[in-house]
Amino acid sequence: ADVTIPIIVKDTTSFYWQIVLAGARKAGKDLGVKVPELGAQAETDVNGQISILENAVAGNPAAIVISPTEAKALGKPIDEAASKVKIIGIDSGADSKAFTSFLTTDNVQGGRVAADGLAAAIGEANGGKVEGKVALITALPGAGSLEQRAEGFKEQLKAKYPGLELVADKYADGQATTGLNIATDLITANPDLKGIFASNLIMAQGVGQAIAENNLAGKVSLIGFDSDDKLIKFLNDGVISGLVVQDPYRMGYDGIKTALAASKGEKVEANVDTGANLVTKANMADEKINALLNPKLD
Amino acid sequence: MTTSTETTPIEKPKRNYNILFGLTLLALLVLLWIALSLATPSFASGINIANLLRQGSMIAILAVGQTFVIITGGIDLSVGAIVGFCTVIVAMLINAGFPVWLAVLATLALGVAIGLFHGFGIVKMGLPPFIITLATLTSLRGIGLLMTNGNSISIKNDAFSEFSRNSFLGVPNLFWMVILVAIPAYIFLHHSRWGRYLFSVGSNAEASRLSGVNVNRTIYLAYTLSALCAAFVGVLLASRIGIGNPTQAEGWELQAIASSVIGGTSLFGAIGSVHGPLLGAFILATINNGANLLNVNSFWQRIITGALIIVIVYFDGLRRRGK
Amino acid sequence: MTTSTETTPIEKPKRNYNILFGLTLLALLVLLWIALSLATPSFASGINIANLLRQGSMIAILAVGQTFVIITGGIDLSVGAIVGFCTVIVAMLINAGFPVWLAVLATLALGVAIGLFHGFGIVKMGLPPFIITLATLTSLRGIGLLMTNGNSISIKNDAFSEFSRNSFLGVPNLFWMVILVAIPAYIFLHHSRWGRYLFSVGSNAEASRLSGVNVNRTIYLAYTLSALCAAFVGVLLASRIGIGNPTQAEGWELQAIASSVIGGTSLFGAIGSVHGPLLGAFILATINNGANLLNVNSFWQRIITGALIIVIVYFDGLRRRGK
Amino acid sequence: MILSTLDGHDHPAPDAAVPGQPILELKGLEKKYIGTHALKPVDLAFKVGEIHAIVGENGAGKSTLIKLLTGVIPRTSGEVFWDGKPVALATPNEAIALGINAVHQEVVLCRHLTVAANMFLGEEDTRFGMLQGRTMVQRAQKIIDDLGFNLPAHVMLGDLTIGQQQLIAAARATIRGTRFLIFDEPTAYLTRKETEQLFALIRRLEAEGVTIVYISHRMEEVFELASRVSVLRDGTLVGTRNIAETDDAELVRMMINRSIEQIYHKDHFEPGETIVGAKNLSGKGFEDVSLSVRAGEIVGLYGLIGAGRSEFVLTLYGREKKSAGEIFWNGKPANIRNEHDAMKLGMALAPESRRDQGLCLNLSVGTNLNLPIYKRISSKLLISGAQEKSHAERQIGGLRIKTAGRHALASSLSGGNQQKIVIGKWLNHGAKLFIFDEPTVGVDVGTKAEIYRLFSTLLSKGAGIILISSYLPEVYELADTLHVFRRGRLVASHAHGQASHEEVLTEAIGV
Ligand SMILES: Nc1ncnc2c1ncn2[C@@H]1O[C@H](COP(=O)(O)OP(=O)(O)OP(=O)(O)O)[C@@H](O)[C@H]1O
Ligand SMILES: Nc1ncnc2c1ncn2[C@@H]1O[C@H](COP(=O)(O)OP(=O)(O)OP(=O)(O)O)[C@@H](O)[C@H]1O
Ligand SMILES: [Mg+2]
Ligand SMILES: [Mg+2]
Repeated sequence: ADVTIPIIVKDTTSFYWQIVLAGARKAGKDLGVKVPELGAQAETDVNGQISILENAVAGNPAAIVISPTEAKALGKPIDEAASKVKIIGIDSGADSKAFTSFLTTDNVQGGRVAADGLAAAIGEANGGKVEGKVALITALPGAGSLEQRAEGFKEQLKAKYPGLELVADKYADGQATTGLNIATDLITANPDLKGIFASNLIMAQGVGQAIAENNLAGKVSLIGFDSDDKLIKFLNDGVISGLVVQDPYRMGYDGIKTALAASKGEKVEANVDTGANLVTKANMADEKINALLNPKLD
Repeated sequence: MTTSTETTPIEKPKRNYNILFGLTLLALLVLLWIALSLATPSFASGINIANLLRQGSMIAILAVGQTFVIITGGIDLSVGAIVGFCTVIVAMLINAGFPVWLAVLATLALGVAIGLFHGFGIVKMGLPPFIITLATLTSLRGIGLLMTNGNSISIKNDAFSEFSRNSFLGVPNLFWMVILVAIPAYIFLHHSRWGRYLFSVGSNAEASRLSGVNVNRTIYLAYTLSALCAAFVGVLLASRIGIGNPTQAEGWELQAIASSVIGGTSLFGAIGSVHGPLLGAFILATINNGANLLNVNSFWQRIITGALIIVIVYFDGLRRRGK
Repeated sequence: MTTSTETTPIEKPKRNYNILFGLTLLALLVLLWIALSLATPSFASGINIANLLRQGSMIAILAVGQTFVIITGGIDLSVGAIVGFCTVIVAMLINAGFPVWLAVLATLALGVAIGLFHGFGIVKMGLPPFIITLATLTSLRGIGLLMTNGNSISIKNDAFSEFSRNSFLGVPNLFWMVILVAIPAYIFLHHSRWGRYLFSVGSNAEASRLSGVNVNRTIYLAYTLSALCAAFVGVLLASRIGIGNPTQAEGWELQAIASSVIGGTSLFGAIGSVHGPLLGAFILATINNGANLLNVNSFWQRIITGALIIVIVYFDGLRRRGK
Repeated sequence: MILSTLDGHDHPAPDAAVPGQPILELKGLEKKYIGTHALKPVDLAFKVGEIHAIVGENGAGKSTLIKLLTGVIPRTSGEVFWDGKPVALATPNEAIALGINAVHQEVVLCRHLTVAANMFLGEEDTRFGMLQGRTMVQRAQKIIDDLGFNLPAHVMLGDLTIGQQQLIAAARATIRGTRFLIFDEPTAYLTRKETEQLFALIRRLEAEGVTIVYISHRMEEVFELASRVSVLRDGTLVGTRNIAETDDAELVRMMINRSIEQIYHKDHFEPGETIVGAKNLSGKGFEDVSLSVRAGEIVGLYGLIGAGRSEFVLTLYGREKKSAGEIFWNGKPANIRNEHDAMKLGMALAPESRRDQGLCLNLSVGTNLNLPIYKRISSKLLISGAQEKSHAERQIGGLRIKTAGRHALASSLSGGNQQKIVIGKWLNHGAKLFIFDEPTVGVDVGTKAEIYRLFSTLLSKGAGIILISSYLPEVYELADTLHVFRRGRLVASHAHGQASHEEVLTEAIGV
């Protein structure tokens, strides 16, 4: 293929972004486009992503699909890149008006959905009473999307669930084990803890393990973000009450598709919302949800 | 002119000194525990003590392995990466249907192979330990990611995952594993000749060599033991979090080194023990556990950890110099 | 009194040797560049060379500062954290309306203060460099997070952000900054008495003390310079990413140390140069840049980086021993 | 020539202090280490322009005294007067500023710096703040040449042998505008020729009115140089004598509180089978050396610094690779690939540099003494604590190693006592062939005599000994066969007492 459209994600080592890349890869195959898969080594590595963007521009591609790690920081570099090639944004925004098109999951909305899910789960476990102590565990500080999820979650708690008291707002260091340890200690310190929101995949795995370890399934409700085998198993076992699931595969696929169209000068939609859905044991068999939970990777 | 040799007060023998030093770090740890018990009722609960033991276990084992390497004057930056990588290997093997014991043995064997590779790089290729283990760190994470494609591998064997959750005689299995490592490690380091050789190589490799110590073999040994400990921790971590994921245990090498140094190991080699790193690891675990129980803001928690490390090592140094 | 002591075969003076060594790492770098130019047309393009220079710059400056510390036999693990912290400080100061020059100066002064603190910890409190700088690493990240509450601070001064993007005489400003640091650093290390004292303290602190060298002041100096370089990189990074964020530059300390060691610095002290770490940093940057351009899978990229580090340091060692 | 102007620095010339007046006075000077009372209150006065020798057993406190006078360590109590005024001497800088300099017992220089950089360390030449590297090398070279030390100034110090490093240390101390210069066993690693050069240097300094303190275990040096001599025993000043009013025997008696009738003790044994033979052996630093050692004999190797003796024995011992020739063990060709092979055959090597090759300084005395025999005193897995203790204590007692105990760190011992560990560990091990490379460096007379007696014991048990020494009387008196090395070649061999000192020296220098 002569046409090259690189896709730059936030963190190649995370499963979520691998699904995005899988979608992009599929689109590349379907459309006959060469899709270099690039990305920083960690979601906090802003400088690394800027370098990768610079390198990608140097390769004279037809267009670039990017998911900015940091809205403010990537603004200028994207403006600059956009003066040479068309830029399509996915997942998260940047302080730049130069995006030709923008396919987003609204992470703030995702946080709200999580709050709703947690409230529902606590209500169900306590005979309808939506009250008690809840906690938020964020994988690591300084990652834009995680901050947005936290923001939406806290906003929604305040606005809609005055009975839920946020007793702890903790940051881990990106390690499942740390999430596990924090959750264990929170449960020890607050024996009446009702719910936890673990705002990304790896934290949900760690916190899920803590709940399983202490046999608290049903007593402490857990809402996670994103999904993989392990979390689906937790969902089935009742350890996790719900998962907020985005559509990363579609983001990757449509990102490339839109970029190709834009590079040919076709008119593309400026803003697309790919949505955030709450998956529970009840709806996980739905066809649409099932497709989200089990994206066709190759 | 008949003054005979006046008997000078005999200096405390070095060994006792070492144990005393261990004891006083222990005193510090106990002090921390007492303070925390007073500050928060949940600290002294049985369940929390069990959690604490579990939380410190893995770094403690890594720190013991790391100490062997540091005593020879080297450093092993790869242990975190080995842990992550080994969670993947053991998870894949178990999911592929191998019996757990075989999967574990194979993973440990892989750890030995990595350690031997480090020894080879240092002894035969003449690379600085920092460089060869940094290279392994980078590469192993890459290989693990390649094997899993960034995904976590969910381990489909509940018995395996249960192990790290359970206790035996009221003590968490994970802590039993620390004992399982620490006792042979103690005997090895302080009561076997290979232990002596680790110290002598770290103190003066040339003198050891001329005294018939096989310096190369000693270096192989140190790195192999460190990697073996890391592989073992990899197995334990896989059991604890129930997944294989190559990006786990990031930065644990620094925690292990820090535990070791807090426990009195000298980064210039030839000074170190087994109990020191264990205490170091549990001091760090206690700080984190206590901060969580007290619901200290996560950011403050970092600041306090840094400050406490300085204070602990400072007072420890004072006491040692004072003697 | 005529000849008595037999003259030993006179060895090549160390200085020439050093320059030659520098040259050959340079040859390696050039070789990498030629290979990449042949492999991908975009490598040799002006825009890519500019990118490459920009990408290697910050680690290069950190590596130079780190080298001063390593030459004294120490280590500075805090540089990454200082970088992150200083992005926050400079961003806050600029946003608070201070003129850029003042904000930058104040940030640099903060770097000096952190370095002095390290010196104080090592000299006065007797802490191992590893411990005091690890503690600062942890605490500084915490303080930065506390100040920003985990958010990024957007810098509201376009001129400041532009600086790192612009070029002067066709060379990116960031690379000019490397030159701005490297030339005084070179003169300082190789042609001033303080540079000489860094080496002498790293080689034999006791002998230096007996010769009247102020060992304590030398140690203060080394850590201050390292922290100053880190603060300067913090300013540059803030300009490059346009935000202040305390979690940035994570792991850069290891990259800086690796660059320094690849450039021939010995972690046991007393051996090192200024050009070595610069070459080391740009070799690492080239590997990453090339892998991106060649569209190497990012996992493979890690594996290759690890392998190349081994190969480069191995051949470099061979050549040096061969001499 | 006035040395203080030799380097072009404008150091204050020694002011016209009256010769014979005290320049440095100690009143009740005392030093306690934890567990060791190294120096008990000492009163002593050094006079302007004298050469004052200090002698005493290993561990008597000589180096401690020197370290106190040069500000290296703080004193426990007492006072020091310089030119009649009390001085604190708290830092090396203070001592240097007064004009007090020392050549310390262990060569304390920076191995990673050049000879020139070491000579000017702390007093670099700068112009506009820039180091004048080339000038310093030239100046250093000139100083070295003037002193007659034929050494290059631009090489790394670590590339020189210890003896050569010692010369550099001496040269360095003399250029610092000094008024009071202390030599702590400067000749330990020097051959007779270099010793003469050093003595010439010392006499020149004396003529300039510099006060010299000279520490040595070699009595004839004391009598050759000094005008007065003080004796230390167990940290106590036993007495001070004018050199004209005392003799060898009295000093030795004062030092060790008993007399020795004979230092060079030698029993003759009927040589047995040849243990080891080198045939046309070549390697790094030596060429085409053939010699053999039989059971019951001492083979001495004499030569100047850098003659290749150490390299030769290191090659025999498998530490260095041979480039040509053959080694025979018990008459059969032996393939010695490393030190371990050599040890297994039955060789033992006590190397020349205790700091670099001989000791693990930050490990305990006991560990150092047992290092070669851990295999033997371990059961399958564990070290036998009882044997570890008994072996260590046997050597500590037998060699009279002055230490707080076997758990004390080797670094806390005095120089001579450290040397005893290097020898002691091979006595524990036992062997057929003992190679001693400069075994009595820094060892006091009493212990020297004991070490020589020990040689006899080893020989009587059927062992052979290779003895390398740069101290001619020692090899001359003890060796059954004396081989002379020059520039890496074996140039002459003599049976015991066959050639005179002068002949041997001439062969070694090769004029
Ligand atoms: N740092 C130290 N800590 C404890 N004891 C020490 C230390 N340094 C020296 N000593 C002890 O002080 C005593 C005097 O040592 P010193 O080095 O002055 O002896 P010396 O007379 O120079 O002997 P030698 O002839 O062997 O050099 C010895 O018993 C020695 O073990
Ligand atoms: N590290 C080194 N680098 C270069 N040359 C060396 C080194 N060590 C020794 N030599 C040289 O090898 C030769 C033999 O030295 P060796 O030490 O064997 O002599 P020696 O007769 O034992 O003298 P010494 O009395 O100094 O021990 C000398 O020319 C010496 O300068
Ligand atoms: Mg002495
Ligand atoms: Mg020699």
